[in-house]
Amino acid sequence: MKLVNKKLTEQEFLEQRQEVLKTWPTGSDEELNLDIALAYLKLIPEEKNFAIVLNKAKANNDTLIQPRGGVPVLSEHIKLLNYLSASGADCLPSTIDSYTRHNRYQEAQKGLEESEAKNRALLNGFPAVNHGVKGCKKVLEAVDKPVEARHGTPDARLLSEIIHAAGWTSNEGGGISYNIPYAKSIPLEVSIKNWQYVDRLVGYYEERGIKINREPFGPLTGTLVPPSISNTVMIIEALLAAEQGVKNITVGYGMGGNMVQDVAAVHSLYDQTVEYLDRFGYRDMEISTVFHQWMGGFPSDEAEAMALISYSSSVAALSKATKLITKSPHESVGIPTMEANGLGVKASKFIVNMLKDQTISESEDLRNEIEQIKKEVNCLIDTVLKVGEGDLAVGTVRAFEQGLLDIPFAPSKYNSGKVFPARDNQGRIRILEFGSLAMNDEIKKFHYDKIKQRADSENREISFQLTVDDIYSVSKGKLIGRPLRNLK
Amino acid sequence: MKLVNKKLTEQEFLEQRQEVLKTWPTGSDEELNLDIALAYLKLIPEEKNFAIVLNKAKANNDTLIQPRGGVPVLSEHIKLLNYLSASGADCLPSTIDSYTRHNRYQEAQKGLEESEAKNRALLNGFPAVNHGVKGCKKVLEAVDKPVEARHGTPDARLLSEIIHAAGWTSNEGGGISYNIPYAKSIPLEVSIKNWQYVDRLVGYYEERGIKINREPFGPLTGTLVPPSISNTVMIIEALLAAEQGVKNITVGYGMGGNMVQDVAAVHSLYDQTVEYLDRFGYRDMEISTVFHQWMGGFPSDEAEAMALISYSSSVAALSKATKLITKSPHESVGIPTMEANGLGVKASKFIVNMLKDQTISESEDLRNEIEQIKKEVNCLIDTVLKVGEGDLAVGTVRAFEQGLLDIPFAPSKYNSGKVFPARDNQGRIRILEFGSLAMNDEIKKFHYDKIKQRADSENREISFQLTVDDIYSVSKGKLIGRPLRNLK
Amino acid sequence: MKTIVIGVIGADVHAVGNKIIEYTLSKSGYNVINIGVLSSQEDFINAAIETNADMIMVSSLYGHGEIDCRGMRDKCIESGIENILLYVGGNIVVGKQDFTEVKQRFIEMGFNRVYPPGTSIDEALTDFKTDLGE
Amino acid sequence: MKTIVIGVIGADVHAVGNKIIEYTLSKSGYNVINIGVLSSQEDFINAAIETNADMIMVSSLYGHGEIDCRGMRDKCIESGIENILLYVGGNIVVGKQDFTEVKQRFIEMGFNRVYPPGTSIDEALTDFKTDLGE
Ligand code: B12
Ligand code: B12
Repeated sequence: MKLVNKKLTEQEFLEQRQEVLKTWPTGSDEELNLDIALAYLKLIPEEKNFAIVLNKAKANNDTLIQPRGGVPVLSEHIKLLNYLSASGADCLPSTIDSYTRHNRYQEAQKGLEESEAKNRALLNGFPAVNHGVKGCKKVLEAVDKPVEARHGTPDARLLSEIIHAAGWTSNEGGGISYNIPYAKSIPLEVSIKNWQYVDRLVGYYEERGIKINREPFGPLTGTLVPPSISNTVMIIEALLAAEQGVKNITVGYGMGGNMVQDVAAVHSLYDQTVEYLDRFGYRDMEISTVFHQWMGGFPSDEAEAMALISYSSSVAALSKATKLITKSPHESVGIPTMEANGLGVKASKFIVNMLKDQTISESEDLRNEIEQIKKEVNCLIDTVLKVGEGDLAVGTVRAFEQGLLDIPFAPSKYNSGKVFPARDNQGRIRILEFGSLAMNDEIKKFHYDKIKQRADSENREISFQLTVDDIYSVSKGKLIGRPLRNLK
Repeated sequence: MKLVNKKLTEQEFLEQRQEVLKTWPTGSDEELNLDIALAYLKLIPEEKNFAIVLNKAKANNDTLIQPRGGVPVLSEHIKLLNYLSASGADCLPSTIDSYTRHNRYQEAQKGLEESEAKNRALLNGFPAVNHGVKGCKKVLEAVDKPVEARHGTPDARLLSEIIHAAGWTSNEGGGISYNIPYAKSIPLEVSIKNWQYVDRLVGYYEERGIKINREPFGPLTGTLVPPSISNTVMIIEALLAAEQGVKNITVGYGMGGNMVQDVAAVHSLYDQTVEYLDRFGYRDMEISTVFHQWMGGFPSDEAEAMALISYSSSVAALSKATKLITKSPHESVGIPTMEANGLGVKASKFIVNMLKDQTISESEDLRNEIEQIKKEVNCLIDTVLKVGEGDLAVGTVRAFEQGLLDIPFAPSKYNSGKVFPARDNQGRIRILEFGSLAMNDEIKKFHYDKIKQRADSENREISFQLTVDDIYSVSKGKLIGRPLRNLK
Repeated sequence: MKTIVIGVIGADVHAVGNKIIEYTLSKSGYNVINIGVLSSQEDFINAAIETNADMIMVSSLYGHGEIDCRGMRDKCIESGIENILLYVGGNIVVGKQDFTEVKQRFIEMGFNRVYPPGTSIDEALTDFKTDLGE
Repeated sequence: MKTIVIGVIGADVHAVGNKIIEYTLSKSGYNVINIGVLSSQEDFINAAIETNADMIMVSSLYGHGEIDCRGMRDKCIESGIENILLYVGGNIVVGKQDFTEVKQRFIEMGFNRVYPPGTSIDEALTDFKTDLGE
């Protein structure tokens, strides 16, 4: 079937579904019968429904706290979630292990069994497919908050079937955001189709009165991603999801490090998502935003990591994002212990409470930055639609093919990888090397001038070395990777 | 001798000096001979001279990090300072114990001896007078950064003699700020005279080419102090110090909690200090600012405390204060261990580095808040000068007598204690009860309206309960002490 | 109406908690005699004798509580109010110490109740009710 | 010019460090063969044989390094490059574990050098120099 941005008919969906459920034994559990699943979902109380919890928070101007977290063994995973909840998490995660993300359920099974035997985690997450609907239901029933699957899976069809049937009412990801940063050789066409299916599943439930939240993954590679690039991906994924019947969407953004740029990014992300959904005729959409604490390399010192977590939270709170994804003081080293994860939650919660009634004052600088991002996003989306001859899905595939859309540092060979970012003199992320990225000359000049100003102030040429220095800088305790000789 | 704001003649100073040095045996050490002291101070390298280090930082737009810290036993104190330096402190403290602050050197001696014997600190600081010039020199010589005495001493004449002769090139305090919040029954007239002496000592050294920094204590009671009140005290103390020949002054401010108000407070503090010094004809002054991390009750949870430390640092960095005084994750419990203190330093340093090249964008809101503070400060200082019939020192005493100047929650009976603050709906500190505070009606209305708006939004009357709730709120993880029933 | 003497002992000037304690106890129906900060053992005892108080509530925040409180029970005995309830709270020692040990030290000094850092006055109210037989 | 094969093993997609390693090693005068992320043991070994490489540098960031690296030395031996230098670094196990123990596990698997989290490629350059006899 050719890729087009068009809602799958129920028949197409159900036919594909038969194939999907066959890909691993847990797919044939009777709880995956859609009527049984619907009946189960209907009984879930409001405070465990992710979409409803988000809507309330948004109405209330709250920023909800959600850590990452997932361990292979079921009982340990439940213990972890309850600990995080007690530490102050408002929404719970279940981070899925990397074998499952690549549909290597066999290896996941091996890792799970070895983890159980050795009493030591050998997987980097919770293998939800292997645990099946029954295991996932146990998780939901053991906790008092809504649960979301967080992963990075180009083909998350079976995974999504299982978690939703188990009452997990949110699913992170998207056809672009869970492919380009998370895979090497999966064609974009394939992952977009897979995620159309995932979204169609949510649409199926929505049509039957079950609210389910979907969350495109904003940070992408987590590494110096210019806001306009990630916002563009978010808006495209929101549009693709809406087409399949998704109603409740949380668009995401990974902190860049400069406060004004970060706040501007979240504001413009929200505004433009709403605007585009409206322009394309999607009505009754419920849109919220999620802010990810610093997603690049972390400092190894735990006090510094706590400081970075707190700073990230301040920016999140000032941006008025509806949800905040937290990190832990163990970030640079490895999957955090339950306790370390809890520390990140506590610090983050404290900050969003401290800043609950504060806003960053409107300023010309902020307004300009918002306008800049919007202009760039419009430029990119216009191009996508043009090369897609009106079809967003097709346009996306072609835009990536031609490097018109391009995500820095992504591993996928379907990404052209010619864009290199660098910080300007205030630490805002700008584009040093555009490759074929579809930006107009005015925008290119703006970025060039900004980076030139920084390079000049550091007495050096514009080069890839700026990018390299900026990749390391935050983990070394500086926002901008300035050469040492210029520091006193 | 009657109190007037006039430079002590050298003879007056030297005569008084004879008496001062007699008050405790260490006062007769030969190192207190002014020529010997001068010779010693001349040899101190630039990087250990507090005034020079501050000037450089200011020129460079840096925010220096300084923790608090002091333990009774000399060797332990040196160990502590070196640890703090290694953790990233740019300037070193020596916090003085409370007996010394009240000139109870006998009790300090007992506490020191018992601490040495039991190998456990029984004093809450470093008893510098008991250690004498020799001990204090050992401290300076064992470290690689400038050292300041930090205390809370209404009569710090002997203490100041000893520390400066030992090469400590900064001294915190002032006739108001180290009396009203730190004493119960010492007349303001007495403490101002004492601090004129302390300042005159610095002036004596300045005249002979030795730069010494003086730092009025901005936070006062650390508890919901409205910025205009503390800024007024800072400006008065800067003027009094300048009159005695002090040249290098760091005016201070204790964080209130609302970012915009805090940044506004530091900006207006700097502007108005410079303005008033200029207006009264003091030339060649070197003015810098110091920001104190949250000075009220801390949360007991250490992750929350680290978050508060980090948040405070963000605000400090955005305010572009020249120095930042840090707290530790043990704050709510007791004097921190060396390690806990170091964690506060590391987190703070990380944040000021992250924010080094960032500024809060100029906004109308910020400008308004700056103007508001300036207006209030002018109103207070005008009154002080009026009641003093032109003499600032006399005016200060009379203004406090009549409650025209009034510091919330201060223990001194020379403070009228009728002012009660409360937060407005954004968490900015406003004045709920003015007592006799010399503010005009326009200002009173402004504050009333702001607090009314908050009380209304919480469905309650304006009353002292707001103040009580706000005193507890930050330690409970909220900026504003809103009643629980109104939270979901 | 029961009478409680409150104050902050030694060279301690932490005034905020003291003001809040006065406010809270008064609101809760006690006759509060507040001798304020920088008070000596004698100040507390004299106030208690003068007002025929039921309880002395010592606050110590600044860390020297251990030195400042020694011998206070003995002074009460000497002054003829040997049975008065003697409570202490705040941040009564220097630094973060193991509290069971700290408590022991103060119990041995003759205090009836010893509160760890972070116990606000509200949390202790029920203890007073019980101990004062209300 | 010495040849080094680099790549990220297993189902691991962390690409940033890999790109930086390529940049740094090339700049330092090595012939770098980068097989990229999501590479199997076979991919590494084939590349090493084809290019007659002096060293294989395995990156593992995502935590499954322990499972992914098992038996790699045996495969090298089977393939006739038994003496090739085999290095591993990144975040090679799940979570914050005692590194001496972790190192032991990888040494036993036949790795010549094992780097703890946070060791950037620059810090390891001198080791390469020494081991490659430069
Ligand atoms: C950015 C990032 C991502 C991005 C990656 C984008 C991309 N495609 O590249 C995204 C968001 C997609 C991502 C995804 C995931 N990540 Co990730 N990620 C990071 C993060 C924050 C930074 C990595 C980075 O780019 N650093 C900058 C580069 C320059 O440094 P580097 O990668 O460390 O490489 C340097 C050194 O390690 C060294 N080095 C590397 N290899 C070798 C080899 C030798 C021989 C030597 C000498 C040196 C050396 O040299 C390199 C250059 O200096 C780290 C944590 C951190 N470090 O702060 C986590 C981290 C690596 N991720 C982790 C995990 C678990 C995941 C996920 C499973 C999701 C999850 N549970 O959160 C997925 C896995 C996806 C997959 N299948 O691989 C864990 C690994 C845990 C563990 N080992 O216990 C980490 C440590 C975070 C954590 N504490 O939980 N991640
Ligand atoms: C504000 C403050 C100040 C202000 C005080 C202004 C004033 N005059 O009131 C200033 C800045 C002047 C100051 C000065 C000093 N402070 Co101070 N200060 C604080 C701080 C941050 C908050 C205190 C406060 O007002 N809390 C709010 C009120 C409402 O709570 P509270 O005081 O704890 O009182 C409540 C409870 O304790 C309880 N309670 C109190 N007494 C009793 C008794 C009983 C029986 C019961 C049941 C309950 C009870 O009820 C009260 C109301 O709920 C605390 C640390 C903290 N808590 O976060 C340090 C703290 C108390 N200070 C401390 C110190 C050491 C000092 C100084 C020596 C300076 C220094 N080294 O930093 C000087 C000492 C001056 C002196 N001679 O006393 C230390 C004490 C250390 C220790 N015990 O090991 C603390 C703990 C900070 C620290 N970790 O180092 N301080």
